[in-house]
Amino acid sequence: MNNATTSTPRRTVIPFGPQHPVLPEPLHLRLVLEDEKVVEAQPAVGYIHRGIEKLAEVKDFQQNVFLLEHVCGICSFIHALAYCQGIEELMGVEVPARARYLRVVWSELNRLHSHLLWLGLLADAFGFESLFMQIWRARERVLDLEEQTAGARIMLSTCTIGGVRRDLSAEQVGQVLRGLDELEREFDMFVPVVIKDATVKERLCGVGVLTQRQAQELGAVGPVARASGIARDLRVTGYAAYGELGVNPVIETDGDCYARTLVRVRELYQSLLLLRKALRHMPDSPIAVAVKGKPEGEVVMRVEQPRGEVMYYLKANGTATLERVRVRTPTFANLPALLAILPGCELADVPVITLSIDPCVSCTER
Amino acid sequence: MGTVMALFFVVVVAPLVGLVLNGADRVVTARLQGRVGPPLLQPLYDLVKLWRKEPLVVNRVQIGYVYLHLAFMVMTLVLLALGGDMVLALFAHAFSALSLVIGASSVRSPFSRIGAQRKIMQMLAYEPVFILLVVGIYLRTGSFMASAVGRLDAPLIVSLPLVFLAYLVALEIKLEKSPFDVATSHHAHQELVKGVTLEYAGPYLALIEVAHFYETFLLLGIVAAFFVRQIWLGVGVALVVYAGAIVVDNVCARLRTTWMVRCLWTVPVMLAVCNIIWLYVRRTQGG
Amino acid sequence: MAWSVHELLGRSPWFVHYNCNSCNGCDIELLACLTPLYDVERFGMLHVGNPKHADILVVTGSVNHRNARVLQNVYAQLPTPHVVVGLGVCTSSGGVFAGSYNVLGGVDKVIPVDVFVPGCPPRPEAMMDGFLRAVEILKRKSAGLPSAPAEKEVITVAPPSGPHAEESDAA
Amino acid sequence: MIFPFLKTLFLSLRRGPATRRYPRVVRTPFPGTRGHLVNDAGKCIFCGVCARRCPAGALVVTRTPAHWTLDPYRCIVCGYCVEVCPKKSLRMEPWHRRESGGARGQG
Amino acid sequence: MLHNVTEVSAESLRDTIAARFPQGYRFITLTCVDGGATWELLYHFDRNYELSHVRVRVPKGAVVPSISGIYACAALVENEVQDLFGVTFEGLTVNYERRFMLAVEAPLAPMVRTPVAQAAARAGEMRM
Amino acid sequence: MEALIGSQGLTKMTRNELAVAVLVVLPLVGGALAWLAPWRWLRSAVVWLTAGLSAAAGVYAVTLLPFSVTLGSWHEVVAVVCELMLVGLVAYFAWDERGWLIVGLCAVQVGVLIFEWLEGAGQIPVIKDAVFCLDGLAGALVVIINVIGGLILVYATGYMKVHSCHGGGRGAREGRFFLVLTGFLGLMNGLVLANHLGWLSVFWEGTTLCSFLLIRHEGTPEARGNARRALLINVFGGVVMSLAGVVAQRGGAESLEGVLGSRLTVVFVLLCIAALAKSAQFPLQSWLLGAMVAPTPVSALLHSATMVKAGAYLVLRLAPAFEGSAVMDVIALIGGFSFAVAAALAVSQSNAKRVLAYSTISNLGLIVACAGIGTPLAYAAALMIVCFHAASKGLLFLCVGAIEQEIGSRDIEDMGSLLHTMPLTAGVTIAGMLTMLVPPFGMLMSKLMAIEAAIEAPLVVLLVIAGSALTVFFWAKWIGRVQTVSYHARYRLERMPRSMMGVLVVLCAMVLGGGLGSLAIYRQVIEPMALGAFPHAAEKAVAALRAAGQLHSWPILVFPLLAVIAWLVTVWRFNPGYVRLPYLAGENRDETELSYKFTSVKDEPVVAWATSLYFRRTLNEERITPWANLLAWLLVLSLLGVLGGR
Repeated sequence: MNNATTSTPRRTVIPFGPQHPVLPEPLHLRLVLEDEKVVEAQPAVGYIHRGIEKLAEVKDFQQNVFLLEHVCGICSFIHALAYCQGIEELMGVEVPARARYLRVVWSELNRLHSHLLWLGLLADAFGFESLFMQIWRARERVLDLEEQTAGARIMLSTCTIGGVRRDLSAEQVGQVLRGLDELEREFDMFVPVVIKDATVKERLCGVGVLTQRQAQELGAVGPVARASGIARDLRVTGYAAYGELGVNPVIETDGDCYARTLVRVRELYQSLLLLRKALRHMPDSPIAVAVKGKPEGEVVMRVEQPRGEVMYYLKANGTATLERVRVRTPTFANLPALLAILPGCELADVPVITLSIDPCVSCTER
Repeated sequence: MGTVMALFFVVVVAPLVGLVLNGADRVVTARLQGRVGPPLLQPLYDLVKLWRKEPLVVNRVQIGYVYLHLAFMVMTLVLLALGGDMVLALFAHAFSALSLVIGASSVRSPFSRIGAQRKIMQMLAYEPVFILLVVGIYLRTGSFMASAVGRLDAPLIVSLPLVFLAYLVALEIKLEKSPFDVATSHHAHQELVKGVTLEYAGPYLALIEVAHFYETFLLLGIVAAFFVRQIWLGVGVALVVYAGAIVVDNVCARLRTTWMVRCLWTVPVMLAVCNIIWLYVRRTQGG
Repeated sequence: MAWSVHELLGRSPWFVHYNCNSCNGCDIELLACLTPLYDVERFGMLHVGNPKHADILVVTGSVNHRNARVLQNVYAQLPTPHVVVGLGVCTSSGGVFAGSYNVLGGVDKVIPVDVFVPGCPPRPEAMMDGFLRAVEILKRKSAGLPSAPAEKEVITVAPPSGPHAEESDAA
Repeated sequence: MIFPFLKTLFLSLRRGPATRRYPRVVRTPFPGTRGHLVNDAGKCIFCGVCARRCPAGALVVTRTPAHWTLDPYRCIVCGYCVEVCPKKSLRMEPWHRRESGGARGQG
Repeated sequence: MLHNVTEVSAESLRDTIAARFPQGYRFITLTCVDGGATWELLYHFDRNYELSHVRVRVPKGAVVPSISGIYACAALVENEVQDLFGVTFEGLTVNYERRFMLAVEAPLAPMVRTPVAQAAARAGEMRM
Repeated sequence: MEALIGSQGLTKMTRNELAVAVLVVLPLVGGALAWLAPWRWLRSAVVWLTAGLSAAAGVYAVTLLPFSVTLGSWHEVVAVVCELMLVGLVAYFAWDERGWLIVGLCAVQVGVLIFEWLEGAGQIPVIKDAVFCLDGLAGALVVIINVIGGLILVYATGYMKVHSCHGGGRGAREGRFFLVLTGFLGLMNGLVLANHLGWLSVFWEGTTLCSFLLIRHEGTPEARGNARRALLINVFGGVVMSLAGVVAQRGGAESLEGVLGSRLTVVFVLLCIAALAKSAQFPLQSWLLGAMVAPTPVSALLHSATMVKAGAYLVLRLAPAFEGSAVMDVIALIGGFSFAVAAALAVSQSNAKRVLAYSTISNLGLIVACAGIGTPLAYAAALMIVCFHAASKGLLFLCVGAIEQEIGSRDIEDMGSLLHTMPLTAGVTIAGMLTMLVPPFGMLMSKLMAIEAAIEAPLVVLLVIAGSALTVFFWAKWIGRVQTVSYHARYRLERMPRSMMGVLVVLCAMVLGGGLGSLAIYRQVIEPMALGAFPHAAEKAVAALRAAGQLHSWPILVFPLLAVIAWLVTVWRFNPGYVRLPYLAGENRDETELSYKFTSVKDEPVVAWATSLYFRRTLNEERITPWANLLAWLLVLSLLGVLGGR
């Protein structure tokens, strides 16, 4: 008699992406829903696969700096940094101290702009348009700083093998420091909202919980892992000038979207701190050493991107071109975690949860 | 003659007022966000452009419901302007929204269909408030006719303050503002792309916009004409209410559909119910 | 009269964005155009997520095997008149990724493009220039005037004394 | 806390729009901004170093006839060519390059 | 330079990696290198910021056991390697059947530098 | 007709008696002939003829109203004998079905009947009430029963032909099916016409038996079980009704008129409980849902348009006499409760027939609620619902039947693309649903009146409002699904027996026409009836009644009409070039009849699909029903409290 209620009801199947306004990037999720509750999420990628790893085997190892910078437009500098550090380790190049500090400066500027961008997109995903505007307004200050120091807003192209390509004058350092002060004042305009607003918390707290165990087993990295209580931040290993500056990983334990937001918000302040420290204590030295010869051997280089650990595996054979360039980006590592936390949430939470791992599809697919 | 004037006003002037109000909304929103924003008459430009676009559709059925959407909306205004039955006007207003729902669910895009369902959820959330408003008016006037409101000695806001508060929340839903813009919104960035209006393009979208202008006028008109009654004061209060709605739109995240229904049914609807009970009690005691 | 209508038509260019093979650089600069510092809503521009509501299709990145069909689908759902704007060098040639096994080349291989905005990524100002150009084309198209697809001139420099002393682009 | 954003909202209302009103008001780029690549024909020796180093393959240099060709729709404005140019004939101008489009000249 | 590399055979791969899972190793990723006649698969692990690697060399065309049953997160990268190099993994928990990174129209195993005839034949088989 | 019968020497019967006899006997005879007919075509012909004649007779009878028929005292004997025979039949079937409880109830009923007989034997009533009478209310039902019922019969001939082709029934059973279905019209006519409580009880029991036999028609275990349940609940109702007869007799009344006149509250309460059982009101609703296993014409005829209305009819008939009493408030509450809860449960259903069943329960609840409110306006609203609901709901059942035969499913979610595969039925279905929902059609207007009438009873008005909102929800979902369609340049009419198609078209036209003319119907028919029922109504109540007639000011017709015209013009001038695939995030694959596919994981096509919201977790039928029943039982018990108070 009750066959209508006992038989399994038909489910809603939705293509979420690739052309979708909530993510500027083409990620396709096949969502299966029951009354707006997600029961299954399966991703399809490859909409943005450019074959960079193959291209990097064609271009010479110097050109690769610029190519690999284009793996991702958001953390462009850090990609170049990871690659350059890898080649430097292969060739045994000692990078001058000032260059190492400058690398920290640009890395942290990249991190600031990436986190702000992400915060804005998150605000947009839960429909808080004016918060998005406010955050991106602050982000423009970071972009201005990048343009002032590197000559471009997005593709800094300042990292090179053996050092950096641009130096900062004392005046520029002063400008950046002043810019950072202004930026901090801008933070006060929106950070309390992100942390305290009731509607924001309603959308973030308890949503998409990733337990510490899950995070460990699924290999989550970056803020996703740190929000689940795993202290994993590669800046601790002290590459570039981080060893001198000292970094303590920012940790939250709840593992929900709110915790991930908090981690990134706190990292904004951490970046400010690191930037000020780096700018104030920047030693005087040349900014680059000349690089002679060709790389040979294999190396794995890891650095901390805004989204987490990026891993470069480089294999060189003594010629100008490399034999293998392998890029494992943080989003690729966080995708399994995303797929684990999507089922059970509501459709309205899908954009929020998806964004909470700060997906960079462009990175993921290379 | 007065009837003709009233009809002219609600059919011709109302959408223009709604248009300017919507333009003002966009400018104010932009300013609140630290932007310059579009010109005041931007909705007009949008309309002209949409009118000239290709009328893309998925099937022929959905078109009918756009016309019904607009027709019922105008009908609501006309019924109220004629001083007609408020329950009928309420139904007409509900069916205006419902037409959109049915039209949106007649296409196969899951986004549109889910948007339609969320629209129904919205209706479940706000319709009680409107119905309670009508009940409240009946209890004050002893008649379901809108014209009876005009014969009252005191503005409704005096006897229906809690209903008015609930009405403000319902207004936020009806205007598709945050935190309740779950079915569709004037900003595209959400999980349902454009929700209900997803599969309507060009002139049909323009008609939906026009209906929205009517609705803006209607909702604020109720504030001015029913709750406040003195014309200039009413206009002032209505504008303040609208400004408030815009501000709330800008300080809230969008909330989930279920949360919306729960929220509406716990606080505003209960407030309105209290107000109604109070009126009942007063009536039975006062004779 | 006709003129003024077309003038109005250009005041509400809604755009839809599809990211083909972009590295995100162009996308985030496009989003930056919406934010307070650039605010393209001044020109009546809105970011609609839906091609059916859009007048301008903004494409970023080059085309690969998988997203070509998506791009075609999105393009097919645009109502006329519409304009396609390619942002960044990837849309016109593949940019730094040209030559890869999964990069088919510029967007114009798949759909006709009306405006190319160079840069990697183009600055928001350059994008706005591109949008204003797109609006002009939109007005022409809605008036029924023909519009040529965007050209991609190269800049050639020869020695001043040489026979081919020219600079074909006014920059 | 209810509506903590209200304060920010009214603050930004008071501060006025932050918009840079391009194209009405054009902001001067920061010095050193990489806008677009320019070759000083007088200095160029058409050696082809830039073309060989260009990561995007946007440059083509031929010795006979002596042509230096830039495809601006391929150039990623990285400035590597400027760095390697032996004669410093290449330089980056801070202004961005304009778009190309069908309505040029008529619009 | 690479330290902590354990060379294992394809047969003992699963056991080696299954032993690492309870020891708190985090699977970072899998790198495939075209070694001419062989594929070199390099599994990267991390524990307390310390890298360690497991290297397997298999002749082209051979079937590699999948570790996605041990490390669930390895499924995606194995699919990617399957797409780009044409390596066949056995026992994948989620198998995209070579439609992960690359579309139907895209070239087959584009990252392979020296296609071995055997590998090509096998690839042809799979395509059918 | 008169001349025809006159020539056969029956002139001494009056026209009125003749009309009653024809209405009651003709369908029974027709049914018997259909049963005996050896060939299907003959059977169909007999059924058609019977349907036509009884429809004509029904319309004719209404032109005679009001009238009443008195008979000699012999009729009481006949009534008791008929009743005993029917109870015997019921008991036989119950025995056959191993329904011991039913057999027990039958025994009780026999006991009650004998008690009544013995007690009544000594008394000689001074004034004989009319045995049958036809007033406005009964007239409205007679028209519905015979006209709509006749149409459903015609439809059934076509339906059963297809049904048996699908292996649904066997020839012999089909004969019996039409015997019961056709004969039912006669019993129902009798029920509506009966004034004498004994006869009322006879016909009441007769319809119960019909319903049981028809539910059991398919013979599956499920059908038998559901039939047994229906029998149990309705026999329970019958027993209560017999009890009412005893009590009425003791109070000196033996007819409905007598009960009305003497205001016997106890009888009224007992009759109301019987009516609740028949009208499937909470807590006695479960049988109607089970009854949906019967072939769809049965659902249309018995379980939505006519038989279940009998209960509501009884309440409506008696209500005016008990205006303002506490009993009425409880009745209104029970009705309102059924209205809201059934509507809520309908939301959670995806089985079309169950949705319709719940919707029927819901609307019957509204009728009962209106009867309970007991003002002229409420009474008018109830009458409106009786008329418009019968037509619309009958039509919808017929549509579902046709759809089920075509697509093999009665799940709403399977009804996408119907506009393409069976455009006529889908169009009729949509029209039918719109008439249940949208102004200016009658159902909506009656709901409006119900709300306005209930305004003085806060609890009822809340229930009515909640129910209306939920009603909108499930209809909107269904309409949306049925009209989900891809673009097709042209549509080809589906193949369907002509009888079915014809009935669908005719009934649809009636529903649309009647709906649009609801104002006229209200003014001409309903308003006088309501005034007639409440001759001493307060001035204010009459004013409200009159005001409702002015509701349809011109906008309500003009604006929807404008929209429809605009739509027709657009469709007329439609350019196929404007058709695009729906938005699927850019991954549209192709478009087939039934599904839109998008390219997904592994480049494989996946069907994009959005189910409607059912809230299966919150509005869980199995969880809610016991609680709702408990509450409803409490309400019924409070009704019985009146008995204790006496």
